[in-house]
Formats: sequence, C-alpha cells, structure tokens
Amino acid sequence: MSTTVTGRTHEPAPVQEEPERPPSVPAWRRKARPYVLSIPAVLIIAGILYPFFLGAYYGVLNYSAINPEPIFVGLENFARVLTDSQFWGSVRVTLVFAVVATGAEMVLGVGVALLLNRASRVGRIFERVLILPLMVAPVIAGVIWGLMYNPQFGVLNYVFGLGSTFNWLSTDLALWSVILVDIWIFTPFVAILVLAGIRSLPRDPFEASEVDGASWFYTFRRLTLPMIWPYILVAVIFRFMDCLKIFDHIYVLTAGGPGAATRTLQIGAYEDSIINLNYSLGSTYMFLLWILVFITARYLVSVLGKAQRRAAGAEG
Amino acid sequence: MSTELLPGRRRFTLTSVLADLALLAWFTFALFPILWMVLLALKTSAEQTSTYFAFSPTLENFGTVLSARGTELTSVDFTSTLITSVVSCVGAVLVSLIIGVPAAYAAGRWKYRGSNDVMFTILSFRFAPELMVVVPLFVIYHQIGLFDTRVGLIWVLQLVTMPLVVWILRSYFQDLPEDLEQAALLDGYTRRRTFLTVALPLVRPGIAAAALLAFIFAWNNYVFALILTGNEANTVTVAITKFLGGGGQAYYNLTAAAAVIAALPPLILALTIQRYLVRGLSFGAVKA
Amino acid sequence: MGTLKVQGLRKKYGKTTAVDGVDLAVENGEFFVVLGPSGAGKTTTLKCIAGLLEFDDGWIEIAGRNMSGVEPYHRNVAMAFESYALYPQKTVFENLASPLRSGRTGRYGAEERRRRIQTVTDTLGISHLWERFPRELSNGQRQRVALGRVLVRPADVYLLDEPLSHLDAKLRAAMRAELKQLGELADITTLYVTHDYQEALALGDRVAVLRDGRIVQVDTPEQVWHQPVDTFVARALGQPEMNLLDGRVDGGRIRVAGGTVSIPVPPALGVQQRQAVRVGLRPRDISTGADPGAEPPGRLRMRGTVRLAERLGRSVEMSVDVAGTPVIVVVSSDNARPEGDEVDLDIALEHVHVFAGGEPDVDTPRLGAAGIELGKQA
Amino acid sequence: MTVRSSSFQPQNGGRRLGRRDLLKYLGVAGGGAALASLLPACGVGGGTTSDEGSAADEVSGGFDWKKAEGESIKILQTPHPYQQSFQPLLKDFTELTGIEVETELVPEADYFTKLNTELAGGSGEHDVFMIGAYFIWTYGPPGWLEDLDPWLENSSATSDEYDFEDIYEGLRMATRWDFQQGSPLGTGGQWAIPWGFETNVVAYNKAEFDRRGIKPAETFDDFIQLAIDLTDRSESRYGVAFRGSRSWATIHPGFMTQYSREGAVDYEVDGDELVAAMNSEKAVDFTRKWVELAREAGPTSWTTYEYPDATRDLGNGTAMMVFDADSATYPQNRPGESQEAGNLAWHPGPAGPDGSYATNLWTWSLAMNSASQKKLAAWLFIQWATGKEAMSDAVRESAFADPTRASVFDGAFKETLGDFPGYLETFEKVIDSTEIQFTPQTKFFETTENWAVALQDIYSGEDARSRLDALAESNTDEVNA
Repeated sequence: MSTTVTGRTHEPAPVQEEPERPPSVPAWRRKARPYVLSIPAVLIIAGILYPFFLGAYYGVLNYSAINPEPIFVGLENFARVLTDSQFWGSVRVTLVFAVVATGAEMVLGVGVALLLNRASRVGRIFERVLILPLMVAPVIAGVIWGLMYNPQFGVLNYVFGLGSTFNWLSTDLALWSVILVDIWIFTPFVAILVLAGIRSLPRDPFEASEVDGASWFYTFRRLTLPMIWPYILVAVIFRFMDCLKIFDHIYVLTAGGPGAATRTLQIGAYEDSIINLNYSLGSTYMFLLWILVFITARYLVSVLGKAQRRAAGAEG
Repeated sequence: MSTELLPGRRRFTLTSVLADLALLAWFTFALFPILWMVLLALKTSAEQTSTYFAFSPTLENFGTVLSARGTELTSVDFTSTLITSVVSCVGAVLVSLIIGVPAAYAAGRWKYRGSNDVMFTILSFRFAPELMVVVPLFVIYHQIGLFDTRVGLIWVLQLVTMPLVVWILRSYFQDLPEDLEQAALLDGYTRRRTFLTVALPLVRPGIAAAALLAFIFAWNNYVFALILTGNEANTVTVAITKFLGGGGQAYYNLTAAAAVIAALPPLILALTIQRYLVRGLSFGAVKA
Repeated sequence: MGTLKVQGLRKKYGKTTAVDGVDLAVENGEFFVVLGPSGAGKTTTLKCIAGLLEFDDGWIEIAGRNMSGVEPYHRNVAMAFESYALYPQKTVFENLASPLRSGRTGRYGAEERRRRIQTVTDTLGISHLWERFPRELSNGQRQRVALGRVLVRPADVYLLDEPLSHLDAKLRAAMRAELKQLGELADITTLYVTHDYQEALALGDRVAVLRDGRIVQVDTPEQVWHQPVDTFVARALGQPEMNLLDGRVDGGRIRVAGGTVSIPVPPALGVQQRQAVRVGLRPRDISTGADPGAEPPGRLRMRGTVRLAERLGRSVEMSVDVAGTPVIVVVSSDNARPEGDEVDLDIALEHVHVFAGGEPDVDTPRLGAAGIELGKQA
Repeated sequence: MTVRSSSFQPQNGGRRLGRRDLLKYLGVAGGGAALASLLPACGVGGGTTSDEGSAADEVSGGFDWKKAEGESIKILQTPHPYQQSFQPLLKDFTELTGIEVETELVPEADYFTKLNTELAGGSGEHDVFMIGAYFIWTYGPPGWLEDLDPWLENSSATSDEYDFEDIYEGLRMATRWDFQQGSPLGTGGQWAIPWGFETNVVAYNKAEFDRRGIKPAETFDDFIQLAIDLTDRSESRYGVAFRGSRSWATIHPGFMTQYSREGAVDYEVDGDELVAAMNSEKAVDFTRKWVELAREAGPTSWTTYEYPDATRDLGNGTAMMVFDADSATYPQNRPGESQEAGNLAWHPGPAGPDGSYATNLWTWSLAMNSASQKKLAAWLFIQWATGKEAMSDAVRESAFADPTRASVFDGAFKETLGDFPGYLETFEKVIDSTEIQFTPQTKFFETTENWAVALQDIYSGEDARSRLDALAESNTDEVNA
C-alpha cells in the first residue's frame, strides 16, 4: 500500500483541468482480502494436519505390528468397530462425560464470572487466583486428584470423614469423579472467557435497566445472557470438543476402568493403537470419534452463528 | 458512570453476602487441590502419603527438582525444560497471534464467501485426536528434522493455540463497531494502519484472554511434547511426570514440587495480563 | 471541493436490497440533503460513496474522478458517523488530529495542526475539551467532536450521517442553526443524511427523498414542501403529517368527507369523472376562526367538531371531525377551540394537494404536472 | 525448510533421505498413490531379518572395547531403580569404550506409548532400550528388534569374559522365541539380554506381624483369611495390596503367580492353535477367590491400583502385605524412603495345593533397535551393562534388585541383603520355579488387558463363570486370528 500523499489536497485545492484518477484496487483484489488474511492460518495448520489424512487412511487398511505389510480392506475395520458393543459403550461414556462436564462447567463458569463481576472485595481477591487450576497440566491434575481420592490415605475421605471404604473410583462413581476433576480444571477456562465477554459489553443497557428497577434475574435473562451468549457458545464448542476426545486425566485416574466405566473413545483408541499395536483399528476408532466431534461441532457452530446474529440484534 | 456493570451497587445486602459466600464455596473447591499440591511439595518422601496436615515441612524437594540435571530421575535439566517450554509456548502463541489475528479479523469483519468454512476448518484441526496424528507426525518430523526441536514444538502447538486464538478473537472483532475503522480509513489511514492502530488496541482484552489461554493450553500439552521431543526439547510438563519415578518408588512430593515450579511462568503471565482482563479498557463505552 | 455523481447505485445485503438504483448529482459546494426514514438506505448510500462498502452495481464519481476500486483513504472525503465513531482510546485533541496526521489530507506541521484544531474547536465551542476522552463527554459534545473531525480537514466532499440524531430536541435545533452558519460547510460539497424533515428543509440547498432504496424526489426545499411528488414525500415532510382525505371526482369537483366538502378541479389536473383521488391538507396550512358563510374564491371551507385538542407549547393540535373524517389541524393557541366545539376550517386552495386514489397504506403519486396548483386555476 | 542432518536414517537399504525424497513424500501428498508411497516410510520400521545377514557379521578381528570409540548412542529408559543404579556408572562405560551415552527417560505410564510410536515409526532415534520379555512377542515379528545371537556368537564383538550362561537360564529362555504360535520360549533368536528381574512374592510388614505374633500364610486359603484378619477399614488398614488397574500389568505379577501355583494355565496348545483356559474350573475357582480377596482385604479403589500404589501403601503402613515384584517392594525398606522402612520382610507367598512355588517372572532387559545406525556401539553398551563387573558395581552402590547373573546375585547382591529379612530365602525358594508362566503369543497385551478388564467386571459384581467364559471365547478368537 502506498503511503505517499495523493497530491491534491492543500487548501485551497488547485483546480485541475484533467483530474488525475487516484490509485484503484481491482475488484478481485478487494474480494481476495479476507482470504489472503485467512489462508496463512489455514496453511500452517493444514501442514501439520497432513498426517491426519494419513491416519485416516490407516482406517481402510489392516495395518498392525504383526501385519506390517498392510493391504486395503475397505470398510472392514469400520464394520468391526461399529458392531462392537465395547465401542458403543465408549460412545455412551464419552457422551455422558462430555454433556455433563460441559454443562456443569458452563453453569459454574458463568456463575463464577457473574459473581466475580460484582464489585465485591472478596471477588477482587479471588479473581487473581481464578485461573490457578488451569495452571496444573491435566496429566498432573490427574495424579494429584488420584492421591486425594485414595480411600486409604486420601485427604478427601479424611476431611469428609468418609472412612476408608468410600471409593470415589468405583464402578458407579468413577465417571462422576473424573467429571469432577474435569470441572475443577476447566471451569476457570469458561469463567475467564465469559468474564472477559461480560466486561466488553456496553454499559448503557444495564444502566437503563437499573434505572428501570428491573430485577436482577430479569436483567440477567433478558440482557446479560443474550449478550454473552456468543462467548458462552465459544466456550461450549471448545469444552465439548475437548471433552469428546478426553484422555489425559482419565487415563491417569482410571485408565478407563473399572471395567469399561470410564472407557472413553480416545482411551479405546489408545488401547488399539498403542497397547495392541493395531494402528488400523485404532485409526478407525479415532476416525469415528473425529466424525462424532465434527458433527457436533458443526451443529454447535451453526447455533453459535445464530446466537451471534441475535446478540448483534440485542446490542443494536 | 457506575463502576460496575451488573446487579447492585456496593452495599451489604443479603444478596451480596450470599454471593460472596457462593464465591467462597467455589474457591474453596478450586483452591484446595492447589493447596494440597503445595503441601505435598513440602513433604519428605517418607511423609508424602502418611500425613495430612501435620508434618515437618521442607523445601528440599524444590532444590532436588531444580538441580535435577540429567541425573537419575529425569535425564533432562529441569530448568532447561522450563526454558524450552517458555520459548516454545511463547513462540507458539506469537505465531498464532501474528497469523491468527488477521484471520480472526477477516472472519469477524467481513462476510465473505466461505468464511464459515474457513473458520470451521481452523476449528476442525482441534478435533483430530492427538493419538491419531502423532504416529505419522513422529515419522515426518524425523524426516524433515523437526523432531526434538523447539521449532517443531512451536509448529505442532499451533494445533492447540491457533483455533483458540482465532475463535476467541473473532467474537471480539465481531463485536467491535465497524464505524471506528471506517472513520480511520476516511481519516486517510490504510487498511493495515487502521487495523493496527484502531481495531487491534480495542480488542486488547480479547487478545490478552486468548493469548493467556492459548499459552496455558500449550504449556499443559502432554502427548505432542511426549512423542515429538526427546532430551533436547522436552517440555516442562513432560519433565514433571518423570518425577513420578518407577520401580516401586513414586516421588509424589517431587512431582508436586515440579508442578508448583512449572505453574509459576503461566501464573506470572496471568497476573501480568490480568490487568487487561480486569479493566476491559472501558470497552463498553465504545459501543453506542 | 468537487462535484459528486452517483449513478444506478445498487447494494444488496443477502436477499434484501438496501439501495436500489440511486442517482445523485451534487453540485460543487452544494449542501445536499438526503431525507428518508430509517432503513431507507441513507447510510448505505453514504458508505458506498465513501468507499466503505462494496456495492453490486452503479458508478460513483467524485470531483470528476471515477471512484470505482478507489480505497476510502484515496477518495478525499470526510464523514461524520451517526455513532460518532470517536476513537475511545484517544483524547478529543488526538481524535481531531487523526485525519491531519495520516498524510493523506495534506501535510501539516504540529503548529499547523494545532491551529486548525483550535479554529474548529472554537467554532464548535469545544476548545475546553481537548484533553477529555470520548467517554467523558456528553452526547452533544461527542457530536461536535465528530463534526470537528470532519471540518478540521479539507476534502472534496463531506458526508454527514444523521449528525444531530442523538441530540435532544432543543440541542438539535441549536446545532441546526449552528450548522447553517458554519462557513466550512458553505464552501464544501456536503451530502447530509437525515430522517428529520426540518433539518432537510432548513439546511439543504436541495433535498432528495429516499424511500426503500430509491430516490423519490429531488428538489429544492420549497418545491419538496409545496409539490411533493407523492403521498410518501408529502407525509415525510411536516409534523403532524399531512391529512390525506379520500375522495372522488364528481362533476368537476372533488368530493371528500362523505361529500360534505367539495373542491373545484382545474382541467389541467387531468382527472376523470368518478376517479378516486386523495386530497392532502397540511395541518399547519389550515386555520380556524373563519367566518361561517360562503366560501371565498381560492379557499376551501370545512365545518367539523373538535374531538381532541392537545397543547404543543404555543400551538394546539386539534383533531376535527368533518362529517366522520378526522382532520388534524395545528393552530396558535389563540385560535384553538375546546373539545366538543364546532369549528369552521379554512385553507387556501393553493395549499391543497391532490394525489391519485389508492388502497390505504399505499403511496400514490401527485396528480397533474409539476407547477399546477389548485388555487391558481380555480 | 532444511533437512537437518540428524542421526535418522531410513531403514530400507540405509539410503539417506534426500531433498528430492522429501518433496516426493510431502509435496504430492494429495493422491492415494502418494499416501501409499509414504506408508512404508511412515509405517513399519523393520529392517534386518535373519536372511539379510546380521550387522554383527561385519565385526572382525580381536575383541576390543574401543572398537567403536568416538561414537555416541542414545538409550531409552523408564525411571527405575535399575536405570538409577546404572546412571552413575555410565561414565565408566565412556571411559572404557570412548562411547558417549545419552539416556532419555520416559515415565513408566507413558513409556510404551513413546517406545511403540518410535519403533512403529521406524526411527533409529534410540539405539538401545529397556523392554520386558512380553514385548518381544509383539516387537519381534515386525522386525523392530535386533537379533543378538550373532553378536553373542561373534568373538570379535563379544568379550571372552562375558559369560552369557552366567545369566539365569529361566531369564535367557524368557528372552528367546521363534514367534511361532504354540512354540515354547527358548527357541529362536535372542531378542534382548536380561538386565534386572523380579520374582513375584509377598512382602509384609514384619513389625506388625511380630507385634501380633503371627507369620505369613503358607496356603492360599490361609492367606485370604490372614489378609481379612489384618484388615481394619476404620483404621484405613487393609490386608494385602496387589494390582487391579485396567491394564495387562494387573495379571502378570501376583495374580499369574498364584494362578499358576493353583494349577491353572492361560492357554492350552492345540496343534498350532491356542485355546484360552481362563474359564477352566481351577481358573474360575481361583479367580473368584482372588477377587474376593481384593474386595475383602484389598485396597478400596483396587481397580486403579498399579504397583507403585501397592508398594506405596506398604511403605506408608496402610497395607500389611503386598503380592507383587520383590524388587518393587525392596526400595520401600530403604531408610528414608518410606514410613515403614526397616519394618518390611519377604515371604514366597502361599504354595499351591501340590506344594508348587511356580512364580511368574518379569525381566527388564536391554534390546537393540534394529533401525539403529550404531549397532556395534549399542552392542558394546548392552554387553557392558549386562556384564559381571558393571552389574556388581550397580548392586554394591545402589538398589539393583535383582541382578540377572548368578555370580552377581551370589556375590555382591547377597552382601547387601542384611536388612531385608527373608528376601534371600524367598528368592532361593522360588528361583527354580520362576519362569514366564504365560504362553507366548503375539496378542499378549490385548488379550491380557481383556483379562484385567474381566477381573474388574467381576469385582464390580458380574458373575465370574459367565464373564470368564466370555473372556476365554474372545481371547481364543483373538490369538488365532
């Protein structure tokens, strides 16, 4: 882009016989602008994702450690996985985990963000440490929580007086206990996104609403919620997608057990790929997981789009 | 103008006390495991699982962790993994910002054909289960010499940081009134200058939030760093788990001490950045 | 300084057409007002001219130069935004200095910049606000700063988008008067967009009325006022709106209000027997207190009952029932009547507008060629 | 992008990867053909199979530790007492041979993730790595491991003093297999050299036992009763800790040991087919008791228990006994390492009905990456690390339990066992019947993890008989597939 002065601007403007046409940008270049801005981002990631397609390709082979010369087997792996009740068990566990964890994190995250947004002294102190749980890598958080959950010497049973027979990671409780850890780690993520969102809202409508004497709940439902909805949905998208491919702390805490109580899809994929060295089967698992994530994300993104348009209307 | 946006002024009503209590409850839950980790970091090996709150605290574990230099426990200098993590995470976030912010701007500002598809593509990179890509990625990294390098880490961390940066910032750009940039264009500034001097400063809270979260997520990433690096470019998260030991002795106390140390850089970053998050730069007034 | 030409401008947002073939030709130095209700496409038109929006069809020329593909910063136009669009992170002074620092509106030394800003802020009465941030200003002050950011720089064309819309009525009137007196605006071609007919009539050298993305009428304020091309323009100007009475041509006269009122029709109007028409009467053209009795030539008399009388400051707005048809009248309070009184209404025939008949809510064109006025022919 | 000169070499024919290949691999990635062409590079490492001849054959002349002087090798290990005892000795190796050694450590939970990826990726990133015997069964067939037989037999490459036969026979057999279904261990190539090993026996809190005046149980039923008697949940104390996590590793220590002593087997060999026998009468009966033991006298969150959990509970006084590797409980008795240090003792565990002390074996061995570019240096390292001198030093200077060489065990190791009551007696009691009790098969990890999952399901209330029937059926399908 040129930075020179275009010539005719000093006052009084000289009368020009033959007006000089200022530089113009052809239409295609103007249209290309957003693409030019976006393409580097796409490329840098597509480059790293090239292996993804290779991984997907494994899904139609029978490639494993004991079968190092893979041949094309079509959809055989898919048929095998889709008729496997373990797979569907994992789908169920994964969905329950994702829905409950994401839902709880949203409710708590928005709640914490709203509470912190009041000008309370308690809130100001806590806001500084809000993000702390995120500072502990999930794989380490799994270790710490594992120690806390231990029935024999864990601090939770000690503090709550549950004795040594209360088992946080029993068949019935394990899924809820790993969800609790997920909530602990990631609620601050939601709270921060939403808090930043709240703080970028225009003030006028709230002042107006205050003047009108609207109740807190009414203001929240009619004003705050619609306006922060896009931020909440971004949080939902990221949390839900990450929950669907949850691995780190579940693996540390239960490795998918007891039985298949916490065997999420990515843990199933881990078993096939890494433990059993059956890459094709593992890839099939992950490809199906990817499809599940893809579809839900697509849906969530379209909801987000609508919400953003609505929010734009509410603000505007 | 009111200093607070949402319900109530500063007064000691029942609601505000209840709200403070709710906050207190949340933060008890949120901070207890952190406290527990810190206590663990102060315990000796003999006391690590046989004591609760009464023990003889020692700072020895921190010394052991920081002086771990390719010795029996970790095979890497803990401090050098800290540096690797700082360099690669800062690098990854910077790359994501430099490349991702324009993309977020394009998506937030213009409705161009395929804009949603581009955004969705960027997002979909996050879908790929790590384990699915990591084996082929390992081979390719070997072939092109990125294995066990910080550059390689920075690249692969784009999978973590880029979608976060782009998607968070898009919302902010969408919310930014177009008129401001248009005014600047008519003031005679090029689009680039307009973007840099008008749009960018106004989404600073968004950039702060996105950069911080992206940094933390990159910092905490485990699988990529585990598989794609060795002694040269191990990250601190990988190094922490090495203190878990093996062969019958797990050093939870050392692990906790390492985790406490490893949490400091993101914590410092968070406290530095939080100013922008907290104040939100009177951003509300931007919108008419 | 320069002319501005817009031809066949068309702009769609998705399926809705915002601007649908707008043609404008603004003379050098002219103060040109575009009047239209919200959603008519005023802002879109301005932004297209400024180069801020891509449009689908049409052609724009500023100071004799074709603007297609020209970036906004090369167009040498200045614009005041309805939202003010002040940079929130900059002080008033910095906001005003912004166009002078870009290097594309001329080169200015620091001293020159200060001088210009001083001049403009003196004119607008905001010199004491230099160090304030926009968030510390009232709406009126923000408005002035936004205007100042335009005036502070030379440009071929000034584009002003509803610059007074957020002000309260009193301030608006005051600002309107100020604008009128601003020498800067007198010299430079200005395209001024508003939904306020008073601004349009008071400020414009010429006024274009925009409706649904189309220009309905372009004329001087007098012509637009006296000869609105259709009921839309007629209703757009004046508050309260013009009374539109449905009627029918019967034996060379238009009969309205159930036939109790009849108006002579000049042949030049070209209406036919039994044709449905609408008669337009501006509330402020109608007077009360006429002597009951014969209708003098060139005037129209109606008798009705005051149903509602509402005081608007020094004048009173009355709703008068004329044989079942409500007629709104605004008179000075001296001439007002209490509710329930019978009243004789009087209006000069030259102030009576005749439009084609039509469905309610559908605007219809003025009948007869421009310049035909009832009074003159009667 | 530049192609960094790294230690990586492609496997096929040792051709260096050039810029053009790189472009070929990466540039034309769109089509299926290109993907297919990347696959071999991406996929299987593989390399030297016996018909290609061994790199060992290229070594000639007299043996000399300095033969590979100036090279540098990388080894992959998991943090472990073995590795920790050797770490200080590495400088001796460098002094002896002039070879630099760089160790990379990966925690045990992720060790196989890392190792599998690396081997599957076919990189020679690490020349030597630690593996357990079972890994040979899956890593061997794709050709990821170097056959060490030719190296052992080549007197130019192996010192006269090495004395391979000094290593316990059970261990040497355990690391040798021909990869044929149904064929026993001890046939075929030598895929790794045993370095340290573990017998799975009972460690107990002797101080507590002495206080109560009791002794370890000699039969399984007594063992169960004893464990139950020792359990006091209100005191957070329980009888016996052993693994229960959702991993193949749950099966191989205590469970497999006692399973074998009770006379049960994992598979019956039927021609070249294997038939799973986890649902035999004996097996079902034993499994019921074992799970009952876990429920009544095991840790409350048994299904998460791995060996560090078990040994930790012994160390902090929560568990009264542990049925797991002797060497895993060993460090807990070293002063300062745990609260109960000094209070522990060892016992062979309950004998079978017929007096059997059949004991399952775990050996950490050193294996060579078949994709290694520095095989001679790698072999010298393995030879040194499993040699008499280095192993004796490791035993003397720190906790290296148990050494795989009879001479080292009888010599240096016994001297260190003074504070470890019963350790030696236990070892001597079981060593002759200590071997791998599993039937070798290439689906070991998959089928054995299924087994662990079945135990968890039974623990959670499923019927042992029907669950084990289902397990046996699916495992039979799996191993013969």
